[in-house]
Amino acid sequence: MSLTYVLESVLALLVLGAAAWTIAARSAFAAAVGFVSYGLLLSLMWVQLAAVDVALTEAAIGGGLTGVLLLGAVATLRGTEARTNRRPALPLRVLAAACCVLVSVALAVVVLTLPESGPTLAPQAVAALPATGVGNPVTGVLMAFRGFDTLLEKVVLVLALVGVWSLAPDRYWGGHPGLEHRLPADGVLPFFARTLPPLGVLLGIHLMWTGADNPGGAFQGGTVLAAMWLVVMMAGVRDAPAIRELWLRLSLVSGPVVFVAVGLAGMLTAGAFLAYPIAIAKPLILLIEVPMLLTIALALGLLVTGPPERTADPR
Amino acid sequence: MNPEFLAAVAGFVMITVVVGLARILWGPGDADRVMAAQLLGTGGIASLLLVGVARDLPAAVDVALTLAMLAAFASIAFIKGVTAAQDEDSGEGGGR
Amino acid sequence: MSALLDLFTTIALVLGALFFLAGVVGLLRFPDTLSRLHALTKADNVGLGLIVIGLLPQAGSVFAALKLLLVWLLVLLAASTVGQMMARVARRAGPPR
Amino acid sequence: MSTVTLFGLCASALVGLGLYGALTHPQPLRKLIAFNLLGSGVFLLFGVFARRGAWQSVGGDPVPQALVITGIVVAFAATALAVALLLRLHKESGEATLDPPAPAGASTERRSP
Repeated sequence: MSLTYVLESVLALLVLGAAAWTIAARSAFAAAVGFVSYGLLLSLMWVQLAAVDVALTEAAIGGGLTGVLLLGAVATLRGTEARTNRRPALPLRVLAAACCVLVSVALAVVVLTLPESGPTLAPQAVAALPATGVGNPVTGVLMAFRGFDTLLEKVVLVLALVGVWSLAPDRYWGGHPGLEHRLPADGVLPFFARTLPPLGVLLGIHLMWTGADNPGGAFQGGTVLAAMWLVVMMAGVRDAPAIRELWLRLSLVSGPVVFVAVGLAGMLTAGAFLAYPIAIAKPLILLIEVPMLLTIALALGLLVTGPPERTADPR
Repeated sequence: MNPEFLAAVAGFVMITVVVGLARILWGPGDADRVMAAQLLGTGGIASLLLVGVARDLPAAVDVALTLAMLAAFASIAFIKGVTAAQDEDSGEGGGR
Repeated sequence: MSALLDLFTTIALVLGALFFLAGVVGLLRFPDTLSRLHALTKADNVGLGLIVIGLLPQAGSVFAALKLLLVWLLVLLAASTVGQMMARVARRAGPPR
Repeated sequence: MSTVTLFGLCASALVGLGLYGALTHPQPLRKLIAFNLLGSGVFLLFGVFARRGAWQSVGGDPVPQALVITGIVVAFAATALAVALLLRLHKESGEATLDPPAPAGASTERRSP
C-alpha cells in the first residue's frame, strides 16, 4: 500500500464529500460554490486516471464555465429560494433514496466484476495515428477517426445557442445579451480584465496548438478564450455584441461550415465524407481546428451571457 | 527527487485545504465561502504541480494553468454575484 | 550538485506546505472576515510561491520552469484582485463578525 | 483494490447521489446541479473503463476519452439552455418552478431564514 494509493483514496473521498455537500447544502449559493470545488477535485481525479485531455476540459468547463453559469442563475433566483422548498413527503424520499442506492450498487457490482484490463481500441488508434499527422491519440480520435461526432457536437453548440437566443422577448431580438455591466474604468476589476486576457488568449491558443501532440485541443483552448471574453464583459471593459451582428453570426458557424466543406472535399479527393488525403491530413486538421476554436469560444461565451435583454440601438 | 515525498506534500496540502473547506459549511458570510473555495483552488493547483513532477506528467502544468485561469474567473463571478445581492438588499442600484 | 538541489526542493516544499497549514488555521480560527482574508493570502501567495520555487530545479527544461512561474504569477494576479474585492464585500456587509 | 476500481466505485456513488438530488430537490436549479453531478459520474465511469484499456505508453483507450470530452461540452450546452429556460420562466411568472404555489403553512419543511 503506497503513499500514492493513500493520496488517491483521499481524493476519491473528497470528491464524494464535495458532491454530497452540493446536494445537501441549504442555500443554492453554497451548492454552486460546492459544485465549483467539486469540478476542481474531479479534474485532479482525471489527471490520476491518465486522461489529461479530459482533465483540462473538466477544469475549464466543469468548474469554471458551468460554475459561473449557475452562479448567475442563483443570483437572479435568490428571491424565490425560500418559497420553493416543498420537498416530497418523507416516504417518497426514502423510496427515491433506496432506488438511487440500488442504481449505485448495480454500477458498483459492474465495476467490481470487470477484469482488470479490458478491451481497448488504443492499439488501433495508435497504429492509424501516423496517417493523421497528429501525435495525440485523443486529438486523432476527435478530429479524424470520429470526426463526425465532433462535427455534430459543434452543430449542437450552435443549436443550443439558437435555443437560448430564441427565449428573448420579441422587442429585444437582435439586441445585446445579458445585463450591462457599468464599472468605473480605473477600478480593480477593469484592471484585472485588462491584464488577464492577454495571458489567457496566449494559453488558449497554446492549448489548441499543443493539442496536436500533447494533451490539449480546440475544446480546451476555446473554453479558456470564452472565459477571458466573459471576464472582459463582466468588468464592463467591452459590452457584449448585439446578436444581429453579421460578423458574430458568420464566426459562430465558421467552425461547422469549414468542417463540412473539408468533409465534402474529402469525398472528391479521398473517397469518403470527412476523409482526409494522407499527405495533407495535418494541415487540414489545423484548418478545421482554427475556425472551430472561434466557434467554441464564441458559442460558450454567449451561452453563459444568455438571451438578448437589451435593444441593439446605440445608447 | 523522491516521487513519494512529492506525493506526500501534495496529499498534505490537499488535506489541509480541505479542512479549510469547513468555512464553506460555517460561513457565516458569502465572502468566507468564496475564500474557502479560492483556497481549495490554490491548494489544488499546488498539488497538481507536485503530482505532475512526481509522476513525470509535464502536461499537468497546462492543467494547472487552466485551473488558475478559470479559478480566477470563477472567483470574480462569485464576487459579482455577492455584490449584486448586496446591492439588492441595500437598495442601491448599479455600482460595484 | 543534484543532492544540493534536492535539499533546496525539500526545504522549499516543506515551508510551502507549512504556509498552507498556517493559512488554513487562520481561515478557521481568526475571528472576523478581514483577518481571515489576511490569513488566506499567505497561503495563496507565499505557500504556492514556495512550492513553485521548490519545483523549479525539478522542472527539467527552461520552458517548463517558465510555465511553473506563470502559474504562480496568475494566482498572484487573481488573488490580489479577488482579495481587494472580497474585502470590499466584507466591509459593506457590516461590522466585523 | 486498485485505483481504477476505487474511482469506479466513487463514480457509481456519484451517479446515485446525483440521481437522488435530481429526483427530490424542490428547486429546478438544484435539480440541474444534481443532474450535472450525475452526468459527471457517468463520464467518470467512462474514464475508468478507458483506463482499463491502457496499452503500452498510452495511458488509456483514447476513444472513450474523446467521447467524454464531447460529452462534457454537450452537457454544458444543455445546462446553459436549461438555465435560460428557467430564467425566462422566472421573468414571466416570478417563480422558479412549475409547481402550483404552496398553500400557506402547508410546507412540512423548515423554511430557510
